[in-house]
Amino acid sequence: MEVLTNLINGMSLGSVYAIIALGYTMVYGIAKMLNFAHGDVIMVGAYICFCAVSYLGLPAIAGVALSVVGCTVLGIVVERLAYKPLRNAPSLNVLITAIGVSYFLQNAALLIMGSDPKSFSSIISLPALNLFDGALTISATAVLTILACVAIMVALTMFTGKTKMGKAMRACSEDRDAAQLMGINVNSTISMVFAIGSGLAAIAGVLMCLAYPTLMPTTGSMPGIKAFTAAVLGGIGSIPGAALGGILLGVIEIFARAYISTQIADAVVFAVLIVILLIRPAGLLGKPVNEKV
Amino acid sequence: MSRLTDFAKQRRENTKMVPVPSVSIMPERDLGKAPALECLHLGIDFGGLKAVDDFNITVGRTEICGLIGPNGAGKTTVFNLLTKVYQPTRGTIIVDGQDTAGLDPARVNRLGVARTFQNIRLFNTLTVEENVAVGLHNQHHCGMATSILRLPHHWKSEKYYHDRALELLDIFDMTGLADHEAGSLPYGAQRRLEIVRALATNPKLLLLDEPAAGMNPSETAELMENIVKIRDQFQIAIMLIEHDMNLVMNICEGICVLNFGKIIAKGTPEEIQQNDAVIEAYLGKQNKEVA
Amino acid sequence: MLSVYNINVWYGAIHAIKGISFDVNDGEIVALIGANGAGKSTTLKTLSGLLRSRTGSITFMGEDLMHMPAERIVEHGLVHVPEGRRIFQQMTVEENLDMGAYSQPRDTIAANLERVYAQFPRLKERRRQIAGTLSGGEQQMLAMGRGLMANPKLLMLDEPSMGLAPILVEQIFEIIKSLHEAGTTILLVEQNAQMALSVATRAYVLETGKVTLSGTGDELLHNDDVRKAYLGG
Amino acid sequence: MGIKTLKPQTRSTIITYAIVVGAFVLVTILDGLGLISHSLSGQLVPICAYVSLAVSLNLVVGVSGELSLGHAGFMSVGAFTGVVVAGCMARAGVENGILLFVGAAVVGAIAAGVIGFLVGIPVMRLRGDYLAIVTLAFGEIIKNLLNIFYVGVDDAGLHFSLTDSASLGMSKGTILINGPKGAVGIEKVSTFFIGIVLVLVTVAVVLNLMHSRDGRAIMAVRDNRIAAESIGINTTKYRLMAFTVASALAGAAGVLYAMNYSTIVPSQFDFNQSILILVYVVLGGMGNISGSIISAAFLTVLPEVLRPINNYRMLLYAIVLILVMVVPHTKIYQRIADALRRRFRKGDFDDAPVAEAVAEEGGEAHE
Amino acid sequence: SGDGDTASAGSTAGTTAAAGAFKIGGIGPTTGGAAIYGNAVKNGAQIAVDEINAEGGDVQFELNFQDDENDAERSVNAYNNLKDWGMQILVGTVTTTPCVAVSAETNTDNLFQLTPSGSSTDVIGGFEDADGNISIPRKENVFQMCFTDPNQGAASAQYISEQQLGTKIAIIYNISDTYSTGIYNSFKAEAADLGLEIVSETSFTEDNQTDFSVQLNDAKNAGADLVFLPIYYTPISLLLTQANQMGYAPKWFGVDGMDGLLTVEGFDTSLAEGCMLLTPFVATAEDEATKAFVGTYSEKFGETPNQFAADAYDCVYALKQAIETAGVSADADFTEICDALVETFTSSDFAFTGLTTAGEEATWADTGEISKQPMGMVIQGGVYMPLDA
Ligand SMILES: Nc1ncnc2c1ncn2[C@@H]1O[C@H](COP(=O)(O)OP(=O)(O)OP(=O)(O)O)[C@@H](O)[C@H]1O
Ligand SMILES: Nc1ncnc2c1ncn2[C@@H]1O[C@H](COP(=O)(O)OP(=O)(O)OP(=O)(O)O)[C@@H](O)[C@H]1O
Ligand SMILES: [Mg+2]
Ligand SMILES: [Mg+2]
Repeated sequence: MEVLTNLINGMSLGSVYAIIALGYTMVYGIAKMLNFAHGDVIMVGAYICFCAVSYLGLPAIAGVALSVVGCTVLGIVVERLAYKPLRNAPSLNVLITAIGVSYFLQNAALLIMGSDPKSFSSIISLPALNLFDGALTISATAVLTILACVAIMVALTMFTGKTKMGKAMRACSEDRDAAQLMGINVNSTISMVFAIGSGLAAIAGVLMCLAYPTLMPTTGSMPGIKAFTAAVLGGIGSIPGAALGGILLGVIEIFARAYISTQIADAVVFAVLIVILLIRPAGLLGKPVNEKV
Repeated sequence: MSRLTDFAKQRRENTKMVPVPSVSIMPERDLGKAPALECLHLGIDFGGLKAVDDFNITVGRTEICGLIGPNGAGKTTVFNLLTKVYQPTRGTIIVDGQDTAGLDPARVNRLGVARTFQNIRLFNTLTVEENVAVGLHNQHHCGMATSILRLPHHWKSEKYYHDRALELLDIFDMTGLADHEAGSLPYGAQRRLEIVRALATNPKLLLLDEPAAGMNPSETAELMENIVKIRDQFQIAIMLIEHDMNLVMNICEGICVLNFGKIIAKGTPEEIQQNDAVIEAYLGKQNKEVA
Repeated sequence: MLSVYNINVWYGAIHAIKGISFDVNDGEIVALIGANGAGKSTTLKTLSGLLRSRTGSITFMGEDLMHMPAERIVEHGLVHVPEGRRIFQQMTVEENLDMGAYSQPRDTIAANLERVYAQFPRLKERRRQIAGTLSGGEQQMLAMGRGLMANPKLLMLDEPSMGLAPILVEQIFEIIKSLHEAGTTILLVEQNAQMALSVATRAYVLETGKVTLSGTGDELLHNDDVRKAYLGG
Repeated sequence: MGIKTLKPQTRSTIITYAIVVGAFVLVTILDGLGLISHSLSGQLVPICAYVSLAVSLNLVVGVSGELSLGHAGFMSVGAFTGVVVAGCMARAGVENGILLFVGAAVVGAIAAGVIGFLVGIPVMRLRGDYLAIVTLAFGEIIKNLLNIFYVGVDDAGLHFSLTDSASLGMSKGTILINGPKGAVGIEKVSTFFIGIVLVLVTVAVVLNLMHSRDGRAIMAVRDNRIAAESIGINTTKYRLMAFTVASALAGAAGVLYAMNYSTIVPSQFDFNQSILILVYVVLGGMGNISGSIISAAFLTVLPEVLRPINNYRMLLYAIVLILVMVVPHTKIYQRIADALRRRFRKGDFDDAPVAEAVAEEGGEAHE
Repeated sequence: SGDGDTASAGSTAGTTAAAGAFKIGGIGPTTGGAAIYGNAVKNGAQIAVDEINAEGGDVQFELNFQDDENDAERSVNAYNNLKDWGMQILVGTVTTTPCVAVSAETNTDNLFQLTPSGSSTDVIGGFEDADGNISIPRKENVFQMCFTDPNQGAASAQYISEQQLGTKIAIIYNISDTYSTGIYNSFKAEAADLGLEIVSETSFTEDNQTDFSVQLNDAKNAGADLVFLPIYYTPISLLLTQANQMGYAPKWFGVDGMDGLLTVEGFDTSLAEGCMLLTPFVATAEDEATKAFVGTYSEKFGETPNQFAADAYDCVYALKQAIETAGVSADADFTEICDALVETFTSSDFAFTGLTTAGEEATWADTGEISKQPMGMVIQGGVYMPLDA
């Protein structure tokens, strides 16, 4: 039973990572950039939802919707201002810019919202599921997060694999000039990627704060890094990989804490990651790119 | 495509009797020395696709051997197998008498196999001279500590690399470009530099993957002369892939034709030009008249 | 159909195209020939909107292309098959062809696909293969097939015969001829001057960013300077 | 005559050394004149440490072309080892600051180098972002393990523990590393002079390595791994070499940093610290050593310069960071730069080799 | 790079003081993850300075508070910056690790330092453990307004033991935080002496302070009836929510870091019902001084002050009192001021009563530690109530 409890807790934590990782992978896979500001977009999303519900008195659903819209717009704006000029720059320059954006969002949030933590706990509260006479409790947020994670993963896979827009995104990710020659508007396609990624970030932010209801300007940064790790673990660029990597990372983290040591749990998690990558150098579901010689 | 040029005829008369084992199925073993390359039943699969299958060839120590075939026949794949970019699924590769099983690309190079690439792969941010100096890497050693401390041996090595690199560049009249960034060279010069770099590793077998691609006729003619010159001067075996029949027919002693991963013909240029299967699969009707 | 007047293109500080002007009339095959680095590819990239000219004008069927984004130019029927294939390596052959038809109405795609497969049976065999693992020649076929998927009015081919087996070079030129007969106007850039000039209605010779000679295909084929420089004597 | 006629490589080497020595001379003179504020003089040593870190990371990121996100981990290995060494030496009666530093720095560098080598063996089996994440992971593991690492010294010698300071089993000793509380009571021996010397050593090691047989091999592997293999270069060996040397240099820089403050804690050598160093490298330019030096110094001083605007300074820092990255790639900037270049170097143009323009595109062509 | 040495930093001082005011520097995180503590200290100190200046007595202050982002290196930078400004006394730094670094600097310079909240023994130095090991010698110029960590840990254990609050105790602490591990260590040692049974010890780090399910499960499965939380209130707010979700309701016992829990916006305070903590200050206390302070603070800054603000407020008043006792003047050199203040603070007849001294007189030992009584508080009906009442 304890194992089961830990498993469920791990999956719930992992689904949060997974949703964030899905956004990461999406942006990475297509725009070929590590958007280190992704975690901070999550934070912004959570703040928007928080403000909408507790200051404007909107219902929770409206708060979520507003936060998705807000983040989508933010994603597009940031992309236009900070990343678009760097289309032809080396990828590390873009990485550093993303870090700059991350600092910017954190500090802007600090100035606007203050440094004191906000708690989500009274924003939305759902009853928990009790199984086996209370021996196993599954919180509703856990169920919600896991379901959302799976739904988003499936939707994204379908989108990039089957739709015209999705294929166009993949084309842009490979060769922007050639994509243009096909009649694809590269700029709007990449904006679209950021819009989707940021919209996902908003959902991730709200779900994360539901499960772990403390919100501060720095709330997004550590989950952001963990999610990046998860995306790589699953094979960066791979959508099912991100979901799998996220959930696995969450489970490993919880199990490492429960059965090894709370003191070096992080070290264990990262060690597992390294071992997995050594066995599968392109991540769990990543395709090893066979360069044609 | 023109007939054998005078240049080629004249050259054949001048260079006396280069053994041409690649033409016959059985390798010539009576030379006292092992051939430069011997492949036995070489093959590789990609998924279900037998990209190369039952590939047998022997290349003499100073032979120029052509490898031709339609696009996708597996020519580049053969080179990748010989240099261990891909590990063969089956078969044996013997370089200069030594089995290369289990070796990695770097080791194979040290055994004496050097190559150029179909899509040029230079060290773009290094200068031309540095590109060649890197090729000389295993010809002269100098430890890390020696370099960092700038001990006398370091300077001696640097002088060696410099002198030798210029010597090699001189083959293609490229000494003047020594300080240019390799990536900024014109296309033809990049192709030539790739050859020089490969030569710098002191190979016994040089593999050239479409060396004349993207060159105009006069550049190609010059290249032909140079390939022969390299063979004569360095006394090495050269195996080349090329779609320019003018080049192939004029400088190769033996030619091997590949289709769907299998050898469909081997022979001298004259034989190949007459071979119906080759005309059917590769040369096309028009080129038949050429021969 | 296409008229180019006095275009100048820079790469950073490098002046790659120095005032080129030429025309392509409806139903022609126009060849641009010239040595490596003469600026042939740069010219095509400028026409398709990947690069911008600082001066002059480009008009295609009455439309001004100077300021039109690349993706719109394709919609107008000016299709560029770039040098070096530039296929989508990670996508399958068929997905690549789909992408070629990105700007086309949905209902025409299936028919187009059949047409392309008929022209390149090898592509049909490999329709599910990841394009990056095709051989050089197969990739070139795919690139051309992809271009054809866009229903071009004017098809710009940048060195389509590069790296192809002789039999395929023949085939490619057959295809070019048959496309031409079917009414597609073609702007052909080639190193293989012999072949190019023999199919071309008219041709221009480029040298270091300038047009140095022009004439009908036959004229140039028999021009001494051209013979010396581009046909190997 | 003079500098313009030298090979570009030699010229940039001379300029690099000149920057470091010039900065030292300038600061020393200004200090003599009493023109250096406490604020600036307090930053001199950290600047030197960051410069060394940036230069050493450039060896990995710029020269060998691998993205490493765990440089702070090696810095911390060096720092904590150095603290222990210095603590032991001090207890053994060594008082000379320079001697303490040299002892600590050498051992710290060796320790970091060894760890770098061990970490590098698995890391070098990976590529690109997978490699990056594994370096990040190692950085975090190192930080995590240091959190449960206790070291003390008493008359009986060194004591280690992985549980708490009480289980060190010492009496009347000094606790050198106290788990999450880190090392406190570090002998503050770092000076600007020592810092400059370390920078010079770091720069010399990196530049000498770059411009040697091994360095060329490292850069060749970066430019084209497959081609490098085809000419007989053991790519793993050279990537590992760059990684190990950089780790060792980071270790030495860590010692310099640690011995400038009386305390260091494991948690400060985190991912953000690694990123900060990476920012210096990227801003300064890949493989550009003098660039790393200048950008590390500039970005270290910047937050202090922005101090008067108080709570807005980190916001402004972020904006500056974005702008420095973005502006050079905007059309307007490039137009202006082109125009300026044309004005000042008339004639160079039409026949100039294509080098420049291709170099601008170099990033794209990467692998 | 030679300029920038002017004292431009002074522009941030919010006070217009008469010439001859003491220049007090403050350092703490006003940006970054720990900004809440730094801002509290900054505001608390500012109120005190304003009050004192408004009173117009002999002792006037000028306050310049600098940000350190809770980073030791930045903190030392801030310190140097304040030196350029002409700082004579330092109130700070707020967080522990930077405080250890800066106290080494003030010690070298001999500048008087009184920290409102740098609670580690490494701040003041000279602390010997049971075996006589030390990690840093005593820094004579450094004094604390808050309890030291060992002090709090031991006091908590004693309190739990005396009041028999729990028989099986679980501890959840932050292993990457000096403050938390400091309290944890001494609590554990003291608990062992007192015979308290500790059934579960688990930790977390700064990097994974989101999910506490494992720690809570461990405590729950071990049958702990009291969970000791030597951590700050932000993770506590999360932890309580998660415990509630899993239906685990032991007694919670915190330390002064728990103060602030009730002010977390959006936090369901009913979750905190019954939480106990030892703290020197609660904003809901009924005494005049606290009421006045809380009133001014909320009026000025729109929020309820926490113990950091109160400690800072006390720091300034303690300094005022000590300056008056020592009789130093504002034009004295900072080392002179330091010597005089050290003597005053350590003299046996110097005692200070403030917001955080539980209405009694607090004194300072030679070690720099303050001796004052913590108050036991319990959260009832959304407010703090004295525990023993
Ligand atoms: N890594 C790989 N994975 C799957 N298939 C591959 C791979 N590399 C090559 N192939 C396939 O193997 C066959 C041979 O390819 P190869 O590149 O050797 O052809 P080639 O003879 O060099 O052709 P070309 O003259 O066009 O360069 C092709 O069908 C190609 O698609
Ligand atoms: N991306 C680029 N950056 C800088 N210079 C370039 C770039 N691309 C081409 N050039 C330069 O512009 C000039 C014209 O190049 P272009 O590619 O148009 O020639 P080309 O005639 O197509 O040659 P090829 O036969 O090799 O394809 C050359 O000098 C080339 O070096
Ligand atoms: Mg090939
Ligand atoms: Mg071209």
